[in-house]
Amino acid sequence: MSASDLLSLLPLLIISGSAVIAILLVAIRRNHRVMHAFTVFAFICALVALYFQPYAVPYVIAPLFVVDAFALFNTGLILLAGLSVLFLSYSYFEQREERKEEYYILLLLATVGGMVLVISQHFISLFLGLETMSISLYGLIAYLRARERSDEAGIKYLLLAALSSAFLLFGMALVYAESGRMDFTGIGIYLKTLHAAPVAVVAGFGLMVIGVGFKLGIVPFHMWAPDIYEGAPLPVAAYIATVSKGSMLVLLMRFYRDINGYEYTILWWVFAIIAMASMFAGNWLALLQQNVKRLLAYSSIAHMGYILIAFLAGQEAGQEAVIFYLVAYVITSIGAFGVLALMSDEKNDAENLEDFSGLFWRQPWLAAIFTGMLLSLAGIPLTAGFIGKFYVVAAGVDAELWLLLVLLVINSVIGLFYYIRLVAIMFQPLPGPAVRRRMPFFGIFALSALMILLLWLGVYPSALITVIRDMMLTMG
Amino acid sequence: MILLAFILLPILGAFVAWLSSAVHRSAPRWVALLVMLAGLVLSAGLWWQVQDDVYFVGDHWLRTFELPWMPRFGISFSLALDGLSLLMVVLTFFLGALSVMVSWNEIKERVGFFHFNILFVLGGIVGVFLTMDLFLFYFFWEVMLIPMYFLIGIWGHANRTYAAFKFFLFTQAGGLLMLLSILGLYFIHHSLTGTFTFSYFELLHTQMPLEANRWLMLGFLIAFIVKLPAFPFHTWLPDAHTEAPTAGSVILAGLLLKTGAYGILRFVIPLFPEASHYFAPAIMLLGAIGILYGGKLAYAQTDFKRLVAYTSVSHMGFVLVGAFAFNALAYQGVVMQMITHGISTGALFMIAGSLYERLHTRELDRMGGLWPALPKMGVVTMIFVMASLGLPGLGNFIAEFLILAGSWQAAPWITVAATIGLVVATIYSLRIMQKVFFGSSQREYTLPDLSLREMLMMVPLIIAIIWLGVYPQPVINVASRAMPSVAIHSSK
Amino acid sequence: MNPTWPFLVFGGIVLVLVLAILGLSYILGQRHKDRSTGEAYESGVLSTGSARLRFPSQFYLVAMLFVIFDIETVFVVSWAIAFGELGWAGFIGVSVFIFILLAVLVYEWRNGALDFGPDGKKILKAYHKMRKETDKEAAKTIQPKTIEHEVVVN
Amino acid sequence: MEAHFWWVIGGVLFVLLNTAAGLIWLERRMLALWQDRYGPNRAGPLGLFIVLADTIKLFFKEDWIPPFSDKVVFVFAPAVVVASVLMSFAVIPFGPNILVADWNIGLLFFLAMSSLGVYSIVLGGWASNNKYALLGAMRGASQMISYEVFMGLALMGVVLLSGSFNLREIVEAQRGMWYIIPQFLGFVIFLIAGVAETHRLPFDIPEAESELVAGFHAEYSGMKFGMFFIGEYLGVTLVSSMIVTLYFGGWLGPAFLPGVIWFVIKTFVFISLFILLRASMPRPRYDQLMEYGWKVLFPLSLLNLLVTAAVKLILTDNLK
Amino acid sequence: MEGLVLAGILFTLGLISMLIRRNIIFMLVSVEIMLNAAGLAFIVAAARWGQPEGQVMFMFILAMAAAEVSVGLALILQIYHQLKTLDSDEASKMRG
Repeated sequence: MSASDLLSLLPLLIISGSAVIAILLVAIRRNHRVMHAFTVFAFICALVALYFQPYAVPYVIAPLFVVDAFALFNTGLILLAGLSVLFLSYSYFEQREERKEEYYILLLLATVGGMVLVISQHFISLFLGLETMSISLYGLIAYLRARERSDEAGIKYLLLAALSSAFLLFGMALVYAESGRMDFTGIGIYLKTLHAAPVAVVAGFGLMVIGVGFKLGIVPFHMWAPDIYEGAPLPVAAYIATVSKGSMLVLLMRFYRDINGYEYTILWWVFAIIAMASMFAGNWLALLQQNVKRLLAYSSIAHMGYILIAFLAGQEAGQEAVIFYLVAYVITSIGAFGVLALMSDEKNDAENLEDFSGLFWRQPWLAAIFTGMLLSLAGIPLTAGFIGKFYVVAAGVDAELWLLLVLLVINSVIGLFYYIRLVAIMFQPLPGPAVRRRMPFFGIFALSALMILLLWLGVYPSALITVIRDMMLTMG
Repeated sequence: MILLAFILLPILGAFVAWLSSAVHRSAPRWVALLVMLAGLVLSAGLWWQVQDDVYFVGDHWLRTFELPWMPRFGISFSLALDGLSLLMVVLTFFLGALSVMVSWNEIKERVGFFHFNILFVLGGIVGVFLTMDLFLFYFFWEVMLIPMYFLIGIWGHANRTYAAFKFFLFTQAGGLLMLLSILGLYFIHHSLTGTFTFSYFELLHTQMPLEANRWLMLGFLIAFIVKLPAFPFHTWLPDAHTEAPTAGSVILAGLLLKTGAYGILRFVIPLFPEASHYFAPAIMLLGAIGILYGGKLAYAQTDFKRLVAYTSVSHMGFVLVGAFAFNALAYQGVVMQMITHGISTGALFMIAGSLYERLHTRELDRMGGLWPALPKMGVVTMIFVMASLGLPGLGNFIAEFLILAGSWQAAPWITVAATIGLVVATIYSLRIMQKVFFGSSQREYTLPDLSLREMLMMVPLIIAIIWLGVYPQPVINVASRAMPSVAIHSSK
Repeated sequence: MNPTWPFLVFGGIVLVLVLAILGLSYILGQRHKDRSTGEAYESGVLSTGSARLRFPSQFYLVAMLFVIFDIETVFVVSWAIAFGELGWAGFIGVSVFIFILLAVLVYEWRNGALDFGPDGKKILKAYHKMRKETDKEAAKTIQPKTIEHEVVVN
Repeated sequence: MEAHFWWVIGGVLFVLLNTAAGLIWLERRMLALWQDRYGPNRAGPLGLFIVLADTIKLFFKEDWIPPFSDKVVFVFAPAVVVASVLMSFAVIPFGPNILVADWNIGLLFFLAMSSLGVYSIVLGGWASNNKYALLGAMRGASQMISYEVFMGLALMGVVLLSGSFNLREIVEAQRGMWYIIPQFLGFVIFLIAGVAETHRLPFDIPEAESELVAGFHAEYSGMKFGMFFIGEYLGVTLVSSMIVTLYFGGWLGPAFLPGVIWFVIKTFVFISLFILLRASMPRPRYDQLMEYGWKVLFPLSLLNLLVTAAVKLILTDNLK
Repeated sequence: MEGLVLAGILFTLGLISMLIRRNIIFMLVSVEIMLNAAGLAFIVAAARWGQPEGQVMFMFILAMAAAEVSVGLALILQIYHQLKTLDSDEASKMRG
């Protein structure tokens, strides 16, 4: 580890270091406010450090990590997502009686995991990042001990995540046993040398798909998603929906590129079928939901399906589309969950449809934001979601995946049903007189920022697009 | 630049109106009205300017405006205005101003948000009429939807939620299909020329294989005839019109439907000439069916607004017939029809609205014998009913006459059917008068006649419809500026 | 060099030995049956209730501590054996590692994870709280706090 | 070569078993000495035959298996402790070439075996289906597993210095200096942990007569009880010989005696230290023991590790 | 290779018992079995190529498994307190 290595890992080091410091802080004296402030500070420091990273040239820290533009961009995404989740968390946990401080430690650790995933180019770092994230997520999901649903969600996630990582590991072991390499590029080279991938490697990839698919929450590995979203504290749900899925997706992209997986039609079809299944299952099941959290969970499954289409489109257009959609999706999900989080009170979360009836006349600003987020999920213009979906469709048409595209269109129409239904509920006239709750400053601030970002990306996405393009070009 | 102003004026005005509701309850109304009038003045002024150079020849784009937007996709914020768009913009602001006035007393709650939506939807419509970039077009196409959804869904009548939902889904589905075909066109053009662009002017000259041409054309066509609406896709319209507040109905009937017609004229025919010729007979048939079927259903209605809604299905049938007749006469007729129908139907909806204000019902059976009570309203209604049945001397007559004359050359039989439609129109129109104003009244009404505000709304409409009927030349002139884009294709 | 068979032989003999002892005592041992032969010996008191006691979750905590820190020794071991090659770099690495461990230890310490056995102050506080509550609603009796943290072992 | 190994195996086992048996006598005598009384002095010279008598008695006692117990487990629990302790002797070098298994993972093997010892207690206490036994078992388990951690960490100091897990090599590496000098802290920790591991007095929490009747082996009688007993004495021997091997240069010593003798002498010193401890120390409370371990020994062992490493590195740098 | 086969068998056994067991603790145990099977596979692979990487991986797997178990036990305690059952079917309240 030379100095420059450490320098290039600075954001990661900052976050992980501050996790340790946070532990000590809690040990010294429990104080929710202090912890929150400190964590926010840590994230901001990391972002600053990230800002000063040399952007263009890929920097390899053999054998585990590679810090290239792609990694940096996504690190930034993770950090920003984490930051906004933080802003939403304070008020949410302040009104609950459990010990609040550990939440921030776990959040930091989970973020560390995500950041490692994003820069890893080796099975070991993959595994480490993944598990660091998962294990802190167990804690986060089950954080509100008083709620039994929370524990249930925690244990479910734990068992299934462990199961999936077992699959992932076994798959990696098979690949390793066959190729003798654990770094992605190495495996790629090995696969180049032979004409057809040996059965062990194919089996290994298959098992790995299971592991990855679980983390992405795509059909048929999606059963956990709704329960977890329902049971977990809302900020955590937002975090899972964005950071955990996002970082896994990024890793998948890197791995796929390094082993140039686009050459293997089997894999392609596997993912294609998964994409279709996810779209339909997600949307259809979302139609049936009466619980907003579960609805969002299913819709997130569907969105992963959309992203997979772009992913399958391949080429640079497809990859750009994936990243852009990811950004839009992150903004939107955090926004949506954030609204829920701000609406929740001490005892239970705002998750039933009736909690939202006439919201617009009680909390116009909140309702407006939620509407914006839902419309973005539905892919209506003026929102980032629209540009994202357009990007995906464009990539799809470019690669001539007509079947997938038609399904996409059908599904977005299905999606409209439940998104618009929710919007309609919010605009229903009030049953009673409007009682307004004071909204915490931080939360509203974060949400407004997200909203502005959403509209900005929806109206003038060129800036982001160019950034993503440059990044992809540096990736080569 | 002025084109940008046309779009920004309502959209910015929307936000101002919303915020201004904090100042005073009726502040939004004034803001909206001023914005609309300003737009009207501006557009009329533009019209006046181009009046001067009636006889210039060459490219028919009166004004253009271009800004790079998403270079990565070759998307640019490009606006252009020709005679057609000009007329449509003028109409938009005209009806916009009226729809603000008509909801002056009707809308009592959430005034700010209401006017926000009105202005926003109008902004979207203006955008649709002006943009010459297909992506931007789709963008505005969708922007129109959401506020309209709210207009219906929040301020509408009994089962507004359902109506709004239906409206939204129909148009949205159509829109997505259009998006697909836009993208298809985009990539075909790229594969041919190697440049990514959504620019209308570029795409105009893509020589694509016949197969693709037809599929893409269908994509566009469906989106537009859903909006229009033509026969199989019209079911959303009656619900939406009936449930919407008066202003909403006016905008729907007067403007939103026109976007469909406009889309056909502007995009379908020029972009896919071969395909349009290929499908023309089928489409004209649809149009004819729409005319008759709409008329029949209109006759069967007992709900005033619902009746008027179906009449517009019938009238839009004429547009479809004319548009695919491919000749100058029919084309001018279509333009005329779009305008006159906007005016007359808008007026009828306003009357329905003010009747509802007075009687709190839309049921024709619960009305009748109102003439003694409301003579002024009776006169006004009479005029517009006559207009909608195409009485000579009123705008609609010119429009429908031109369309029929044009389509006669193209498809005589369909023309015959359409002409029968005129008869049907006469029947249901007279039925309105008969049911509402004549006949025996159930009880003695003592109702206030048209107020000053209502007269202020009606008089301009009457003037417009009569003027269009007596001296349509200016409109036809301006419209004929846009002729070439169609005339080219009609010359085979 | 060092063949494996001696070890196997050794193991075998040990096994045989142990079994032999058990077997012998079984064979040679006397038998008798008396009134209270079959009873559990709890220092002469007749045993009541199940012997499957509920245990403070403290014991589970110990188990977790052990698991975590024993695993951590695994890493230390692997460092120790490669100590020569790694040199200062390894030393820095492992000291960071150990520092983190110490941080965790401090955390656990402060949070009372290392306080085994009863904490007099806490019990007193819980008792007073209980008294207050019982005074409030004399009807309802409240279980003392400690029982919550217990679980049946099986 | 073959023959040599046979001799070694036989010898080791023979000596061990006799030591274990003999310790019964030795302990009782010494305790008596320190407590100023006679102790066993009837059977044979100095009451030496008491061992024999005890053995015979144990064999002929009723082999009672409680009807309410989990029988299979109940029977095998005592076997486990004896077997595991005996096995770990396989890697201990009693002399330059008196060694059953000369492995490069000797130390790890020792650790593994000593952690197996926990099972015998837990299973025994569990299977007895007796309140006291269960309490004892739980206590014993938590005590032993906790101290295992510190034991392992303490040993690492030695590994750092010798750079090997092979006990023979470790002994060889002490030719220059016994590790007791550089690793004094480690030695202390290991000693304490060793006492706790063998749950000998003063750390005999699991069987604490005065509070738990007889703890985990309350229901045991006859030879099965005897095996727990033997296991304990073997454990004492094992820990002592490990101490000798790791910190006191194993068989090394002035040449006028063969290595084995040195080894035995050193070992016996520590065995008697164990007995002295028993004679002189009061038993701490369970929570005191645990807290002492986690709050004192654990940080100390880590500290010891780091300091040792740093010093060694500095020295090696200076040598270069 | 037979090492891999053994690992595969272990893995399958773990999977099966994971699927048929209903007691949460046993489910946890069977997951651990699967993890260790994967670890074994890694060691076999490492032995095959004579590389340390596989063994390093195994250590990490070990650590991760340990962390998982400790978190899992804590959760299970909680669940037992609240639901007084460890049967996964009874414990699973969330539906839909």
